[in-house]
Amino acid sequence: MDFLVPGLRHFLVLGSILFSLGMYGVLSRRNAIGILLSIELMLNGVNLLFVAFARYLTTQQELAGQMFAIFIITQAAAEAAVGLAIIIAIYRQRRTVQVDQLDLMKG
Amino acid sequence: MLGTTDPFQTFVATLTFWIGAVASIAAAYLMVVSIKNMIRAALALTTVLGGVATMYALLGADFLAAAQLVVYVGAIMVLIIFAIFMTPGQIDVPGLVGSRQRLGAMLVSLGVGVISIWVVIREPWKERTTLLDLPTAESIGGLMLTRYVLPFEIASILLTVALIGAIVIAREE
Amino acid sequence: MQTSLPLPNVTPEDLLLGLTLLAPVLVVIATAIVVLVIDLIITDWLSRRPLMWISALGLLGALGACALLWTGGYVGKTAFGGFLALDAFALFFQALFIVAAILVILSATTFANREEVIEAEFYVMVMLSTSGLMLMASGNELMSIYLALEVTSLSLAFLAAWNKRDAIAGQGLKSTEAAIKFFLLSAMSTSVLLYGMALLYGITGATTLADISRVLTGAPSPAALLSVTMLIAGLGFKIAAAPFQLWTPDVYQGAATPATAFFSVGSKAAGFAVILRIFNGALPSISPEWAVLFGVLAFITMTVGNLIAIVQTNIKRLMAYSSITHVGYMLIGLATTKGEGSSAVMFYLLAYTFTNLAAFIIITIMADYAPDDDIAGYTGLAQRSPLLALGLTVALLSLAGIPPFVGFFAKLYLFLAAIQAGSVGLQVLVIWALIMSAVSLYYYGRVIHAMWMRESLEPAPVRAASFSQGLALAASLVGVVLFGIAGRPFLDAAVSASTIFGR
Amino acid sequence: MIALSPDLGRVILQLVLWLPLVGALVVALIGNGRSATLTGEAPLVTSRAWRWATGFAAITFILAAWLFLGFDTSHASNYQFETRLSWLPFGSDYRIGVDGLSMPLVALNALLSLSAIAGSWRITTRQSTYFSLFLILESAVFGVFTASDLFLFFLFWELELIPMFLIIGIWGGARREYAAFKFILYTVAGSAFMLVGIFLIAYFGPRPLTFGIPEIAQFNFSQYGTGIASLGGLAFILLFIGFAVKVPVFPFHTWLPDAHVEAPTAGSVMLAGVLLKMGGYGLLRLCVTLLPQAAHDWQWLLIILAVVNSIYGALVALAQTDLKKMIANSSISHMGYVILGIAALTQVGFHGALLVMLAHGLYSGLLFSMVGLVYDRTHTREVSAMSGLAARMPFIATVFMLAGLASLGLPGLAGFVAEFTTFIGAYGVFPLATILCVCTIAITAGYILWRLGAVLFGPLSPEWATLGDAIWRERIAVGMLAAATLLIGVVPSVVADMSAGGVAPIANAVAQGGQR
Amino acid sequence: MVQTAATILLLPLLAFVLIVFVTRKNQPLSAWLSIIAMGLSALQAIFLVLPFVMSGGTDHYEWQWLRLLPNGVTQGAPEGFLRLGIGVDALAAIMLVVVTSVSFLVQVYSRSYMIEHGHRDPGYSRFFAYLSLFTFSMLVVVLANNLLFLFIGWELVGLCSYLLIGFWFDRTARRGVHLLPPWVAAKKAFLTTRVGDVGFLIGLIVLWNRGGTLQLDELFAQVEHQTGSLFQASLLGQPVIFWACLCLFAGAVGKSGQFPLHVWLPDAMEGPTPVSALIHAATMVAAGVYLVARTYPLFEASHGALTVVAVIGGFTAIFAATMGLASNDIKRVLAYSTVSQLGYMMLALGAGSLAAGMFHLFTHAFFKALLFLAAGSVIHAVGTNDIGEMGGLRKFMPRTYFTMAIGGLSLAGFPFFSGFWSKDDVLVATANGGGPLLLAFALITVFLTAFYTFRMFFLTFHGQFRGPVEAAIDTHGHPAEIDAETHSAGLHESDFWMTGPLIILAIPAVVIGFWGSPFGNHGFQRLLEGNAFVETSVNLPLAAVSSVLAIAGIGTAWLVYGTRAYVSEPLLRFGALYRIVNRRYYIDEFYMWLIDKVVIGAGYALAIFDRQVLDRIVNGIAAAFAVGGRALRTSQTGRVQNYGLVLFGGMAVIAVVVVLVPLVRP
Repeated sequence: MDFLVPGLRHFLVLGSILFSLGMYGVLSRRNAIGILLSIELMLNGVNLLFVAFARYLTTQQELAGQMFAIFIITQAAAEAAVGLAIIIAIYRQRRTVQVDQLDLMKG
Repeated sequence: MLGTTDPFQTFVATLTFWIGAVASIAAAYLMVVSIKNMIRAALALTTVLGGVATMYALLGADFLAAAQLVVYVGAIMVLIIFAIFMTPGQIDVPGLVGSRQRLGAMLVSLGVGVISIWVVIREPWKERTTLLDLPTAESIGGLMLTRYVLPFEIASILLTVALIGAIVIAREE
Repeated sequence: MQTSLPLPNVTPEDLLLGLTLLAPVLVVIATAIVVLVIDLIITDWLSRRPLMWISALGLLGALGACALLWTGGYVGKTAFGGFLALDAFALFFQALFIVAAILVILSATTFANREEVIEAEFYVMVMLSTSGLMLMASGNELMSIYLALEVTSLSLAFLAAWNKRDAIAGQGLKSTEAAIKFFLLSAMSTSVLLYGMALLYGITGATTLADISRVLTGAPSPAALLSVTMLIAGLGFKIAAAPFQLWTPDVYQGAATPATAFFSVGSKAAGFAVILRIFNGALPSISPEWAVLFGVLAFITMTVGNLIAIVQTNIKRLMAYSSITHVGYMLIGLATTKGEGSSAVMFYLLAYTFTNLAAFIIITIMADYAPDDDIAGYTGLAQRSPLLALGLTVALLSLAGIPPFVGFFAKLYLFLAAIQAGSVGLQVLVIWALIMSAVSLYYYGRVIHAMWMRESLEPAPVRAASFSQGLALAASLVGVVLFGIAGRPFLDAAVSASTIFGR
Repeated sequence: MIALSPDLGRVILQLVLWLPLVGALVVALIGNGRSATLTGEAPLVTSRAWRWATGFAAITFILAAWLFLGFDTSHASNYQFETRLSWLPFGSDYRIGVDGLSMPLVALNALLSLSAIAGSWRITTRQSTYFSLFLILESAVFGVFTASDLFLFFLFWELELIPMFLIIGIWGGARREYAAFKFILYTVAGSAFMLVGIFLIAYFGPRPLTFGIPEIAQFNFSQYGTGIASLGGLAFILLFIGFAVKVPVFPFHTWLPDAHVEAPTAGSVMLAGVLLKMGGYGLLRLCVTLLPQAAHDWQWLLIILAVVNSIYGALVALAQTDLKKMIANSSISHMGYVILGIAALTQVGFHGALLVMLAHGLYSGLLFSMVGLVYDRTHTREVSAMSGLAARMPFIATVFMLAGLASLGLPGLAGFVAEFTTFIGAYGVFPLATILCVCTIAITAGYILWRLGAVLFGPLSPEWATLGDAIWRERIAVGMLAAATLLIGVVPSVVADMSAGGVAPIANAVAQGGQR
Repeated sequence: MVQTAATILLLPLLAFVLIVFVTRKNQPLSAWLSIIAMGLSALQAIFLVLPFVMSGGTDHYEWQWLRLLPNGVTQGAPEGFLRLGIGVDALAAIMLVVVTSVSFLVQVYSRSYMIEHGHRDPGYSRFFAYLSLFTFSMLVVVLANNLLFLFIGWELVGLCSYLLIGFWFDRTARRGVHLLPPWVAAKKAFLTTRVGDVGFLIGLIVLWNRGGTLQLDELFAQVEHQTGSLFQASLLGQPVIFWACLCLFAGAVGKSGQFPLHVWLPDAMEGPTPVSALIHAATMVAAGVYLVARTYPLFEASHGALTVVAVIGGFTAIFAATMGLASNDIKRVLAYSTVSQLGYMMLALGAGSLAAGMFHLFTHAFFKALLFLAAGSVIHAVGTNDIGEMGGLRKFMPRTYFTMAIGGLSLAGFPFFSGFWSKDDVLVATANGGGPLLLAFALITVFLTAFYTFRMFFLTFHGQFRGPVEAAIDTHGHPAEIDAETHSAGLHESDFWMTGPLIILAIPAVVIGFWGSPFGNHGFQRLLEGNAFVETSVNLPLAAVSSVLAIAGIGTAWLVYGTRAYVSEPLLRFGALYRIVNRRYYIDEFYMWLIDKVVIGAGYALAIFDRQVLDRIVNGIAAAFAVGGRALRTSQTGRVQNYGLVLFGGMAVIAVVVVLVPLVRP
């Protein structure tokens, strides 16, 4: 039962799964906010990778992974703010936030 | 290998991991695949975020776990839920795109998932022999102002940009 | 159990050095804040006109700071524990970004005047974006690069959203659509980039590029290859390399023209700066692999860009596809993996920046005369305004690589570098690129054709909206002509800048 | 023939090269100088732009003539009046000079440009743009002929495209836009290959990296192997494609009839008279000089294309009823002789090829000018629409016939001198191919006399009974070309003394290349 | 002496240049300029050059014309220069005399001929300019001691022929079957000879490459020593010299109207009659013969070539004579006779006698010029060429009648006229070196010549005037004045300027033959061949046979045409045979078919190929790019998630390939 004991690869796999699920969400959700949510999911998957690496790896710079994760969270917040602002602006103009309806420009 | 040799601690940690992992994956799956309602999707994401925070805790990143809960769940998710409420009529619309796009999305994400999982499992990571185990908050604070002062400063610019940008874009004319 | 990690010993001198090296960035940011504050104080928008000049002066100051750093012996110094590198490479790009920003700000007057809304944010955002671009160029560490990149992305998303003319004119809501497209795709690409960085960190345990390259030797592991792929995907989005380029036409079309101009030069150049630095600085041991990848991407990119450009009728979309094509050419330079290739790409970016800005400034001017930026609106421009027609012709010819303009020289340096790499694949790629250049002459020629070979429908002459716009246009056109014929100092600069990669 | 100190010559050469460009700027700035609303009968007034442009072209011509006369024919194989400035990194310098190969072509360009510009006084729309473009074109062509650096050569080569593109596209005939695009895309596609060839040559050439033609000419590329699949063979064919489009060589010629037919008269003159020569010049100067071994390896292709070109062009010309189309196709045929002379890879063959280029430059320019003069009056180029024009326009008919006779190789005119030299040079190497090419002169005589006769002779139809002959400006413009055609035909030594020396190093290189 | 020759050469050129650039507007002055220049040339030729060569002198001068190799280079070409040169020897001197004197007389004649009803032709000056240019060119041919220079002159005379045949370029075709407008006839003449000239040019190219020079004396020196690849190398079993001579002969065939390139000469009669006399009878057409004579040592060096010359000449002689039977155009009859007589000359040369060929050329030049000028006088008076519409002119034009009779007798070979002696020489030469078949051809031709000449003569001058009054229009289309008394158009003798040359020419037509006759001690032949001349005994039987045949021919003509009114053509009773001959054996039709359907057809086919196939391929390539663009454009759907899919998908594909497939490092 040793393989059940969580090690580095467990976290990595979990992070990757979250990342791919997020990717699926990004590609399949129609609602722009839903896409934003999915992106957060992807970022969390990546964060998990960073933190897991920070714990398990041989390195001169301990905690670099955690620092990275912190900055990613920061960026996620900023991104969410700008993203939501754009979504709200779109909603004001078009009364929709479904991205597949936003195809004025193509070709 | 969890940095402890105590069987009970190991058991608890293992159990926590699996519960957290399964919950996260399940919530994430539900969020991206089956939940139509945006509020519920947001709540599902919150669940995932909680699960990830648990993982952080398991990985000894206590500060990060806290930050995850405070910043993500406390701030970002609230922001998102506000946004959802500010777009009435868009909460319950059919959640997913057309079937061809969905099929493509499935294939692509499956492909990326498989290849990345395959890679992370096969890769001979240079794992350390003894795990670092310390309260991170203090170190992080110190590092933030020493070694990582440049990213820290850039992050401040980033937040400034986000601030101005969000205000100007979202402002009613 | 340790209680805490030993913190690195950071002396005030270190910090001071770091701030010195950051001086150009700091000047830019300071100017942005000053402009923002002035804007908040002034309520009457008419008197905001000096804001443009303040911004331009501030940016000029930053340029001066660059020059001081250059002459002051700071070149090659690093600070913040190696996170920040102020080498010739960084200075080259910083100066380029500042000049581009100045030109964009000077040329944006029409646009800003017509908005009759807050204009300061535009300048502020351009400057903040510029600071992000500059940090991208000098960042020597993954976190800094990533965050700087995000600064740029968010401010560009803002700039894309900025065009409110469409909404006012009731023509549609292109700018917000452009913004959301750019924003979402940018976020997607960022997450991919981050995954790649995470893997890189996992393999090497380091985030500074120097450390990474030190650890990463020998044949790459699967994770390293996956990491490279994801970095290429993430950064390929920034530079609009196929198949990550699809956002470009829509965003170019939807955004306000000055913003598009900034998009087309700033984000692209910074993307290349980052690619050059990461791949040459951190991943030289994987260069055989990524060289092939860049070569393949180059082929796809220039082909796709060129072919779709043939059938465009909107000049901004045309320019978007043209920019994709040029990325394809530049990727050939990356695929050489040689110093010559890098310097050629840098010079190409210089050429491309000036040329594209010249074109976009004229497109900005023409926005009043050509409805929806349709090429048909340029019909007979040579009679309505010979100088503008000449300027656009020069710019387009430079883009097409016709002498004696800078685009010709840039292309030749680039292709020469590729030939010098001595690989048959690259030589074939160069032939294809040259054929593609010939094809590109068709769609650039169509604009020239409309301007010169057709009678104008409207006799009214076309003028630049303001002095500053004319100044910006003149400056960029002078660059287009001079950098080609007398481009040697700049090429030398690029060559010396690329020596930091040690190959 | 007259003493010219090297320093003065250097200055004059630079003036010749850049004065037209300065002129272009001036003409662009001074504007049209008269309203473009003249209608009805051909206006007899000239525009300010015309006067200034003609002045600049004339001064350039005088300077070029001075240079031509001051050229030391006893050292024609060396670059003279050379200027060299350090210019670009990696071995590309600003190097301008003339030798016996380029000097006649420089003079040709000066003459034809003057004639074309002076003959364009009827242009009524956007004169200043028109004349500026012609002057830019003149400078660019000078550059091609005088650059002794591959990079500089290529720069001027490309520079010439845009003026011609605009000239065809703005002042051309009904399908001008199609023709203009075809012209430029075809040429640029060809030069794409050429550029790769140049790069290969430079890259595998001497170290340190240099683009200087004399330096590379010293380099032995056969050390990388011989045969068409070797480096030299590859570079040769890449360069050849670029030049073949320009010459043009079958099957890359299809742009030419369109471009010639649609271009305005002066554009056709420059196109046929000078621009095609750039292709032949490039073949001599680059392909053969730099890659003599590869020239041997590709000789079979050259000779096949030469024969195909001359026969194909002549037969197609036979079927044309539009005068310009006929002359355009006859150009294809005559450029086949150029290829024939080059393919022989002998001193006399090269010499002949160069002379054919010069002669064809003169008489094809003249032919197009004459078609233009006729067209100005009748507004048609269709042979069947015209008849008996000689009765109304004896001068035009005379000069037209003179040009046609030169084209069909009548002794006493430039064409014969050139063709004969080519044929005797090529026969020793390729007897059968030469004989086939000689046979085309009968076909040439056929279509020239047939079509020209139909236009000029026969009863005058009443429709054309009021047309006038050429006026003095036109007479001078075409008279210069006619005089030059006659002069070279009677006293070929005016050019042959220098051109014989000019091609000698090439023949030398080939002779050595063959032994390598 | 070469200076004198150069003066003779340049005087006409000077006249040409002066007329073109100075006196063009002054018609009489132009004419006088030309005539005086010509007269001076003729005088010098006769009184300076001829005595010089008769005393055995030769002279020459060469100059470097076209540099092939730069100074100091010796490799790469047989010689560093292409040289040109003139030389004076007996052969040249004889031709010089012929050309200058006939040219002078023709110009004098033209002075009036080109005046119609008191109006000078609008192209009067041009006409004299052309004549001067022609004379200059012809003199180049004559004086050249170098094949290249000879070729230059050769082509220039072709040009002048073109210009002069098409002199009345604005005229349409005369009434009649298969008659061409002058400019078309001129074109036909030029192009037909051009075909031969291609051969000539190839010959030059071969000689230069194999013999290393085009200088005649140097080539002859090679003949003497049989050195060089001209003789050593061979092609298809023959030495190169044989092929080179054949090529040269091709030029001669074209220029001298020999079969199969004879078709242009009858049509060349569309030009003014003085032109026909000068160019298409006396001088230019003889240039082919002269060329063979000039290069005779080369021909001699390859016997095969001489045989070809003889066969072609003999066949042409009889072939053209038959065509002369069936023509009703006074000038065409003469033209056929010219072709036929040129065939004689070729036959003589081919049979091995240079002197006989040149002698016949010499006498022929005078009597044929006379005949043409006389015919011109008739045409000038009657306004038509059709002998069917003439008749009875003897009464109105006595001087013309008389001189033409002399010319006719000379042509027919009536005993003791000039033509008799030279024709006899030809027959002797044929008998000696040509074989029985060619001799038979030659003898039959004697009869035919006499017959058609006097058929033409009787129809023109005897019987009643048959021309309809309203048809009697002059060459400019003005109706002629009607003479009520004679019911014929204003027929009258030509003026002194025209009849004078006739009379002058009649003298040599009678007597010049004695120079080469046994009575003249074969002076002509001795002059030409020098010491090589071998006195042959007079072949009396042959002379008798040919005299009988000539007289029989004249007599038959008298019986058929002189004794009864000409209502319909008596020869029509030969039916199909007559028609075939009348239509010139359908050779013109065959050539037209060849050119129209084969050559021009190929041109059209290639032109269609060019536009419809090649050009379409090119445009198709261009279109393919646009099609590709349109196809790829559909990827740009405008939906952000499609873009995302491509982004991630592209990445996934790359990732899978890169990670799983060892691309670079196997």
